[in-house]
Amino acid sequence: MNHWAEWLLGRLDWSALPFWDAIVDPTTKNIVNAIIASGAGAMVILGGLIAIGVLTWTRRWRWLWSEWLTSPDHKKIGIMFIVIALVMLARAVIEAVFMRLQQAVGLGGGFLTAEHFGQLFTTHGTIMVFFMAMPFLTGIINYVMPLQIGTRDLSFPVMNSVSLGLTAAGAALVMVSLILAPFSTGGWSGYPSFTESAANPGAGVDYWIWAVTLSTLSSTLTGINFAVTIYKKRAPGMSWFRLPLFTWTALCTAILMIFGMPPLTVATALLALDRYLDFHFFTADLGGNMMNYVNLFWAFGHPEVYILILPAFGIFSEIFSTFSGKKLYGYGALVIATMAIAVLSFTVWLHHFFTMGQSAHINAIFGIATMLIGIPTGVKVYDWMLTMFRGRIRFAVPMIYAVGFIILFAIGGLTGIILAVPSVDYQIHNSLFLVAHFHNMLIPGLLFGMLGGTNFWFPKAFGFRLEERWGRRAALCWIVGFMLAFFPLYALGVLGMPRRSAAFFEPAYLPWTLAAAVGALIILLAMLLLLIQLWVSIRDRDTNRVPAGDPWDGRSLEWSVSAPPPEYNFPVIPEVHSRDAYMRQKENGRGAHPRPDEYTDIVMPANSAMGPIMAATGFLIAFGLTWYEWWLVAAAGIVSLIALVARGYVRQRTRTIPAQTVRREHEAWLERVSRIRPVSRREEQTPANQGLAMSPLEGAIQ
Amino acid sequence: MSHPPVTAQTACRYRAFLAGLLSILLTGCSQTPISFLDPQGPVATAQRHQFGLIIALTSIVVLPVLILTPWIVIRYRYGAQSAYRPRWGFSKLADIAIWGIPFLVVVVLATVAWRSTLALDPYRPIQGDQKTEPLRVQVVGFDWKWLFIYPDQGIATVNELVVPAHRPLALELTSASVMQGFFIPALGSQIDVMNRMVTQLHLEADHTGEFPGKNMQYNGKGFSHQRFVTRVVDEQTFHNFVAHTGEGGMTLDARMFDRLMAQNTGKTLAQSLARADVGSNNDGDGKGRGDDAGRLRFGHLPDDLFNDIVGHVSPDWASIPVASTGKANDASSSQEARP
Amino acid sequence: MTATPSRHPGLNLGHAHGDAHEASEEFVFGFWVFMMSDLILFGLLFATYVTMLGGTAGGPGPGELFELKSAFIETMLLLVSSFTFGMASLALKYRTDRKVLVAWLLVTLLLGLGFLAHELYDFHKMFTEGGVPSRSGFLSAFFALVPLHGLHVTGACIWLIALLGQIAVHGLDTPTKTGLMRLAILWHFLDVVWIGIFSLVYLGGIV
Amino acid sequence: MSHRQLSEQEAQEKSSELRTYLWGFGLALVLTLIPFGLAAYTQTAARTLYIVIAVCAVIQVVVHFRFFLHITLARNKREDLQLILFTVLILTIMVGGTLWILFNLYYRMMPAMLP
Ligand code: HEA
Ligand code: HEA
Ligand code: CUA
Ligand SMILES: [Cu+2]
Repeated sequence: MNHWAEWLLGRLDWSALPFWDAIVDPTTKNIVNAIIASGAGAMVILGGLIAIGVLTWTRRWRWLWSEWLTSPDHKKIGIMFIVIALVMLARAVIEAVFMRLQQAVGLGGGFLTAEHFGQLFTTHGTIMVFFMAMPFLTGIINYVMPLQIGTRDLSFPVMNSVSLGLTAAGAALVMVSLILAPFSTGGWSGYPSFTESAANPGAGVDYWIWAVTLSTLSSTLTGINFAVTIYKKRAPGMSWFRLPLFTWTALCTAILMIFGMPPLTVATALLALDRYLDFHFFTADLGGNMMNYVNLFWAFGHPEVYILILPAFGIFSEIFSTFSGKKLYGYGALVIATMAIAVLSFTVWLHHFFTMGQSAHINAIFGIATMLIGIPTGVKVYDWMLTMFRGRIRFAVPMIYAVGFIILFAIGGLTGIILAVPSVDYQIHNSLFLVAHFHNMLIPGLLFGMLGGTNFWFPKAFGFRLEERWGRRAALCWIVGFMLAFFPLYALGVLGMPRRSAAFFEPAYLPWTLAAAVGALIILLAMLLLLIQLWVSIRDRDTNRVPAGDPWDGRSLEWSVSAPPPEYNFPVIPEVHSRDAYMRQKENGRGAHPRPDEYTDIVMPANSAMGPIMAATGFLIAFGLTWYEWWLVAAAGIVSLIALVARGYVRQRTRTIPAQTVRREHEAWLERVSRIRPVSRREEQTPANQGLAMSPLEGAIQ
Repeated sequence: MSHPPVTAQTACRYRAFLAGLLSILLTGCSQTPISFLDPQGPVATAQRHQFGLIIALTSIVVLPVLILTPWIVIRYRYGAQSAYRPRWGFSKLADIAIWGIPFLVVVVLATVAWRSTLALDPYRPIQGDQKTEPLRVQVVGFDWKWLFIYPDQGIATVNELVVPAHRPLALELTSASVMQGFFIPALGSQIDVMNRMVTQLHLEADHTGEFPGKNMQYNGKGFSHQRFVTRVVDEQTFHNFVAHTGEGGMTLDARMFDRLMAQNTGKTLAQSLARADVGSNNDGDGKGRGDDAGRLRFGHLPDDLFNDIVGHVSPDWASIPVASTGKANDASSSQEARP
Repeated sequence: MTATPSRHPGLNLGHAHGDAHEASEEFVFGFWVFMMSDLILFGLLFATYVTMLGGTAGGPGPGELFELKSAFIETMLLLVSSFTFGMASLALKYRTDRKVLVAWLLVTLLLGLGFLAHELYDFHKMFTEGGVPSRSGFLSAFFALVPLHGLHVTGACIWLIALLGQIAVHGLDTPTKTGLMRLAILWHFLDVVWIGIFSLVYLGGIV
Repeated sequence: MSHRQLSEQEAQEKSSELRTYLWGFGLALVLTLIPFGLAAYTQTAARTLYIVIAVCAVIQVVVHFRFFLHITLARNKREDLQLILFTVLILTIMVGGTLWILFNLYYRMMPAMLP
């Protein structure tokens, strides 16, 4: 009996329940923590149940399966990526607020146990990077990039769905760790030998390893997919130097994914070998050493932070030129700078471990290489400023994020440069100064980028604009909240407060941690305002519809199709004659929506269950490995292998949409558009804006 | 010389002002020097200087962004009557400036970084006034406390580093556990300590006083409690400290070593010693700097303990002088001098 | 002048294959990109191996464990299999019947399996001599690098079997053709990685 | 029907491609045999041997790419070459950097790991 249970459950037992500590050792602190942890676990279960309930109630299972889960459509996959990102974000944000509250009362202790705090910063960092930022940017690129280059889908649509599945599996694994605890306490960087089984025998680190591994596999596949698509599927005439800037950054991001992910795969794989098969890569004894891990991790980690920021740069480039009603300043320089950043990002990883003891020459050389990145980044910043210069700047929500970004990002860059000087880094490494630096890049950079991008492209994806006033309030709260939450951390850092501290003992820190907590609460408020914005927008969707598809007087091809776009994106693949292809089309004689001469049958990829299958088996393999349930690993492994082989035998891989249908749909839309009144930019935020822009020059000038 | 070369005079004045302002702002309410903004040694002083200098230099290219962006945004807002050039997308002059100026700034920054990094290499000995030999201390990071071995004095302490002012310090460091980061902000650089490896750190203190030290690299539950006090004293007090510890300190024998290897903070270790009636020689006031620092002092320890820890070899317990083994562990701390 | 302008880099089907030739453009390029990502992975494992050379921890080192002759035989097996896969590619490109193609593929498969068997036998011998990964950092690095290559070869063999099955079921249609193109690249690539292993690990270890 | 009807041109191409494979096989064989022979059967000095091994390995890699994988310098499609060269660049940075950093670290803090 017992034997069977062991075989079945591996090392999973009662102690995995989040409230177990409080039962074994009911101190006040343990009870408080158990309540918090169980509450979180209960939320996950509740959320799952509600989702299942709603689906069953509304009889949407079949719809979910055939319209979404098995769909190879890049637009739907993009949206699903973003949904994952938002769900995970909700958790990571709550964790962030808990950490700030803990440190606000952390003088001498606080209310969280050290163990719990360790799990908080680890899951927060891991989720934010791998399960919030990566899916978010992957989702946006997925949605927008094919539309921008004038194609109907990615090169490998089913692989795209598998990427989604792997990310979903990793995210699910992290969520399950709330119910069957604990997660790792080793930070998002997971340094051994702390994460070796000698110091951390439990399941926590294994959760982390497999969640991260699933995410890296997903990102590698995504990178390949994006790169091949941009190389091979551009519309006729879309030469390299006509690509919209966002697509350029997507390409560089893809390249960074392809070459930046392997070091992490190696690092986590070797760590897993150490933990599971008693290898000795990073252990202290028998010839191992953990410096190898540190080196490998950051050989990934640094390119990773540029994976996170480059798409945001691309989004801001589109926003600046669109809302300044002006051509992008220095297109060529922006492209070169993007590529320079991508290549340079492979040459600086050592700056994350200046204090490990290598020679001063090595430190200095990597420090200087790091500073070099400041040059192309600076060029970008100034190019954006010059794009606004002599423009007509409209303060739509995306633009507020963009302006907030440019100022705050410059400050974060400055602190990055400070960290890049090794002799100064010896003082502030691993302090809250570092934490302030990277949040200063990640929130105004990445997160504002994603938020700006969402406000920008939302009408394209869903057919109606997001509400403006609540959006503005949210954006302002974001900017203020960010400054209040993170600028104090710079001060705490130079005062020597270590990162990852559950408690501190310097009264001098207290005012700053209190201020930061207030900031975090304002951010929470901003988050609330975002939800209100979303709700109000959905409520008023009928007044804010933009069926003609071009609410902002856009410049690139995605604005030339209806909102939301048809599943085949373009009834006829457009021909491109210049940069800012759609703007050119609008300025030229043939008008914004020329009637195509002829329609042809369109071949689209057919649905495939590979994505969900890989998601399920990936999750089960990872779960089994985490808890030592070997039968589960073997079973799920065999199923996924069979699925892969079987997929090779499938021949029904495409589906044809007859020219007739395409014609009917497109002509109906053109008909509808012809009845819409074009608006000038003054009316941009009014219900009059139905997505048809007045001829550019008239419309932009008042 | 331990100060890195000073560059422009103006930048220097600027950073003095800036650093002064920052230190008042940041450390105003704390008497103990907890940060390099209130430096107590040449390394930290140089770092404060460099900190200001880097900010000043980088501001040359960052301030324009902070100032010009709001100006552009207001001036060219929709509805203002300023010039509108929708097709303007390139200017040679502007491009030269936005590539050139940052490039020049980076060249200067790189020079500064190169020189300061070589000057402040933690492995590089500090030349004090030539007469004094550096004081050698061997540091071992345990979960979650620090052991300081004075190889030339034959004594050791836990969570308390006592050093004379104006004498260079040569630290050799290792970890008996996972990776940790050894750091005394007021004196200078931090350095990682790792199992089976020996890193080096050179510091010097200019003033007497008590400065907090800490671990910067997360290593589990006790992480934020892994703190120690650096007591910088005058030469005479240091001699007394050495003498008293040598006589009255406890013995670091195999049992004690096991206690050190176990996962506990200095405080719980000291408490458990008191409970076990081994006797701790914690200072009378117990609370060093507002909390139980968990300090211990050892007068007797095996030879070459540090290298045995590094090499994962069992220490040579037999080398501890036999006479003192028995009695030392219950010797109370009362006789110990507190400078 | 190259006779048939290739649609995509490297190995090519040629225009005569129409559809398959077109379709392979994206497939083959995509697979190249994947191979390059994989190459980085191997490169890092090579680097790790070199940095772990000093970590024998008193256990057996390269000189005591490696057998040059046996590694040489494995090298030959792989090299010949690369050649036979080349012949298969030619048959695919220029012939319409499947017999020759399938024959070459079968020979290749046998060589691949022979390589694997030999490698496993080698590992077994190392194990009996105390060369187990848990013995030292050096052996860990060895057993991460070389078996990973072996795993790739295993994967390639499985894929080859699956493709033979596809040929049997569906004949030489576009998906099987593009599949064979990609497998060819993988196969040659694995041989390239093995050159590194043979030179660095075996030859370099014994010197 | 064993052969597809090959045009004159195709037939030529075929035999030239066959020659390519044969050349590649022959060269690879020689480049394997040289270092193996030297290492297994002679007493060549270690230093020379390392150099020979390294040189032969690099040439053989190029041979495989050229003769088996058909990577050429032809002008028409260069994505493959660009891709491979970029990979080599990144590999050099990562592998070179790793070796440099780690051996420096060993030298400074754990000399036992130096070979
Ligand atoms: C993308 C990355 C990211 C983001 C966004 C954040 C956001 C935040 N982080 Fe995080 N953080 C990390 C990455 C990130 N962090 C990493 C990598 C670590 C290191 C972990 C480690 O030590 O290993 C860390 C560590 C870390 C710590 C630990 C510090 C320490 O070591 O002592 C703290 C403490 O307070 C903290 C706080 C916060 C706060 C308050 C926010 C808040 O700003 C969060 C607020 C966010 C929101 C409120 C979301 C906004 C909402 C949307 C975008 C969705 C809306 C969209 C639509 C409606 C369409 N972070
Ligand atoms: C989106 C994410 C992102 C971005 C874009 C950056 C950008 C930069 N980062 Fe940051 N960084 C992180 C995320 C990011 N970083 C994270 C997550 C960590 C910590 C991980 C961890 O430990 O958990 C980190 C850590 C980190 C360190 C390690 C510190 C330590 O551990 O002690 C260093 C050190 O050099 C550094 C430097 C830089 C520099 C120089 C840039 C540059 O790219 C900045 C360039 C930008 C500018 C300079 C501003 C704009 C330019 C101008 C206005 C004009 C031109 C300016 C000059 C010529 C100077 N970062
Ligand atoms: Cu890590 Cu030495
Ligand atoms: Cu970095």
